[in-house]
Amino acid sequence: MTAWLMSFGHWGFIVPSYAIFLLALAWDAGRGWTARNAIEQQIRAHQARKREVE
Amino acid sequence: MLAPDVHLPAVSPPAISAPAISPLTCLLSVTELSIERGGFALFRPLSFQLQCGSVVMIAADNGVGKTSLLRTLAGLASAAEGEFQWHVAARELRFLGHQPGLKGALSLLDNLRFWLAQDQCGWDAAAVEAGLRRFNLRGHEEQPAAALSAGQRRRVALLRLQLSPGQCWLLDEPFANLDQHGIALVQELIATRLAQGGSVILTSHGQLPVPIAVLRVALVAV
Amino acid sequence: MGFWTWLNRQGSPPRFFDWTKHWVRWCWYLFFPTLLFGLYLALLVSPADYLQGESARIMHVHVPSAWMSLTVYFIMAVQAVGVLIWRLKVCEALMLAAAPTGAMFTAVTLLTGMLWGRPTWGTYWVWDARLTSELVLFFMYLGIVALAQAYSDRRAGARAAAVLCLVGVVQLPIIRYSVEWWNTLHQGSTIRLLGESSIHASMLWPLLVLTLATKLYFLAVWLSRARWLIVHSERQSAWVLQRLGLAP
Amino acid sequence: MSRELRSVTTAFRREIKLALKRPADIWLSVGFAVLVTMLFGIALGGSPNKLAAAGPAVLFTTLLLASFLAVSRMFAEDLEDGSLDQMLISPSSLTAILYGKVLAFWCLHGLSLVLATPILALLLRLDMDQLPLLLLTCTIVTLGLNLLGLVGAALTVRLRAGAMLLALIVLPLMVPLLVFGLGAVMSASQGESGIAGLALAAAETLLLLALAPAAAALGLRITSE
Repeated sequence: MTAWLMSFGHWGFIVPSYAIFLLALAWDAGRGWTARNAIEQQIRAHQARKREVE
Repeated sequence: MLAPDVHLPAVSPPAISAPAISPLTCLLSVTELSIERGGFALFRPLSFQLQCGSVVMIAADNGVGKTSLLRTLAGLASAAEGEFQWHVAARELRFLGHQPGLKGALSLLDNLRFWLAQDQCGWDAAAVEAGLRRFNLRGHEEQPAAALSAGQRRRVALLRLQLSPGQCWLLDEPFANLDQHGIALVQELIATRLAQGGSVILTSHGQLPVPIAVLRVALVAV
Repeated sequence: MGFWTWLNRQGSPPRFFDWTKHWVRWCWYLFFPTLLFGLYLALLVSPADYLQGESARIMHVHVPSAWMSLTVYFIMAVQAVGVLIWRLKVCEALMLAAAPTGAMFTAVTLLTGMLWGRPTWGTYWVWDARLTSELVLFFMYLGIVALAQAYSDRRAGARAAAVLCLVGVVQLPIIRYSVEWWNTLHQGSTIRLLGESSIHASMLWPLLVLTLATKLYFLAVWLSRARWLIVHSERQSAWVLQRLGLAP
Repeated sequence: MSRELRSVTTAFRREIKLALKRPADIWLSVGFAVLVTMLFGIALGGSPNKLAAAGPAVLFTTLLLASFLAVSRMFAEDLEDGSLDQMLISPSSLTAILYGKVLAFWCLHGLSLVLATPILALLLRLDMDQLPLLLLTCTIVTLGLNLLGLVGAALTVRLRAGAMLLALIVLPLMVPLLVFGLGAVMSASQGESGIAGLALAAAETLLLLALAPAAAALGLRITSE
């Protein structure tokens, strides 16, 4: 794997670094977003159940 | 100390009419207290006052959170809403939970010695001697606490309460699985404590087995 | 109305939920152009470093992440004080919301550090003082996140994590110093990964722009995660239902 | 004697008396240290120079793991038999009780590891004229490790899977002690006096002595439910 990266010279290491940086940013923001939806979903479902019970 | 063979007089409680809220005698005021477990309130918000020299009984069936409430009042847990205010120093509180807190490997006397040292009150050999006789624990002094029965362990914890009494006792189901003699012991202990101006908060899930006038506070499950 | 009462009122969950909505939106709007401009500067405009050649460009990503991994830890420590002393729900949410992003920035620092080390030193992992302390910091983040989630009572978990965070923040400078002292003891002073050699002005700009980008990113992700942690912990209360349009 | 000091000595005497009734725990942690050293000895024993180079590192890592292992059971028994509640609500301050507890724990587990250090040094073929410095460094480092372990144990006492979490919490914080102790021994073996590392380790341990019991008391109090 390293040889393959080396074949691109320095750019073989620069591009993965920036890719990791951007992907990590996107991944963390994504996790935040899915957590947000999960919480909202849970609250709506709970309220719906509660309304059915009443 | 009541002579052991005298029949326990029915202790006439201080008149508990509508409690006059005078800050002097009020040891604890609880306003709209409720406890959360897993994000859900356990019982409806609660308010009561603990007067000096009186007993408050927290009645609730199992699982409604009476132990959590007692631990919260003792400062061992954190309440969710509402607040409670002690008008007595934290060092005056004594808590007796399901586990008496005895070190199994140490002997009964060692446990008592370390307890009383930790409670920062002196070691009065005569009182200890009398207490051991009164709680018929004589002969078990050097036994490791692990060898004692549950009832005996409970009595050691009660003896400790008698030897280093604080202003307010928080007892979690003190009458649970006690024999007739044990119940009489607990009642006498509470009676003497009240007479000396202390106060007690105890939890129980049914009727008290003894006639103690109490301010009954019921926990209503949400 | 004194400043403190205003600040305290801002800290109340419903108000916090409302005013941070605008912050989050503005942070995202500002983040994307800053990031693009920073990448443009870092990759295309700034010249290759005379010593390390092109691979020095990794510095423009590695250094901002390293700074962020430390900044986030100190922000968490500040929130931890609020959690322990005033037991504010908002502080608990803010502290726990920052931990994943801090761990992410530390991981990025480690990975880009390894990718930078390969061409310059010939090996991916070097027990260089900076990389080692970043690795320790990464485990400190994991420790805080794991401890906060280990408690069934979410608020007790936040308080336990706050204690660990404060003990950690006291130990952090000592860890960094001990690792650097250990390195100088071992091989004399190695070439420092973050070369303090005179950074040419044109190299400085991309670094600053990308650092600003990471700050904006952090604010956006941090506040939005904190908002919804607050909503989750207050999911019983009326203001949550009202905000979600579920008011009975 | 002031009230605080009396609570410290009370807790100290209780822990010592308790441990003497059950000496197995001490032998377990010493045995674990010797066993781990034996494994490294077998692995590296083949080439003496490799063993000589890695010797101090193996010794300190073993000390760290052994004291971490011992510390994970520190509060477990108190939680089970209810004495943790009595400590939390007792008139004597919780921090004083924890000082007594951790100093007793160090005297039992820490110093027993230090007494075992000559055997470990022998197995790892370290040169023996550095033994005094090694023993002094281990004494200081084990106290620091136990203090850190106290904070970790306090934060994880009420958790079921607490032991694994304790490792994740405490081991990163033990890096300075490991590095300072190792630095003292390594610089001594290179001829300079090992005072620098020793002083740094002592400074770290003193800081922990001031910080750890208070942090552990706070940890116990706010996570109790």
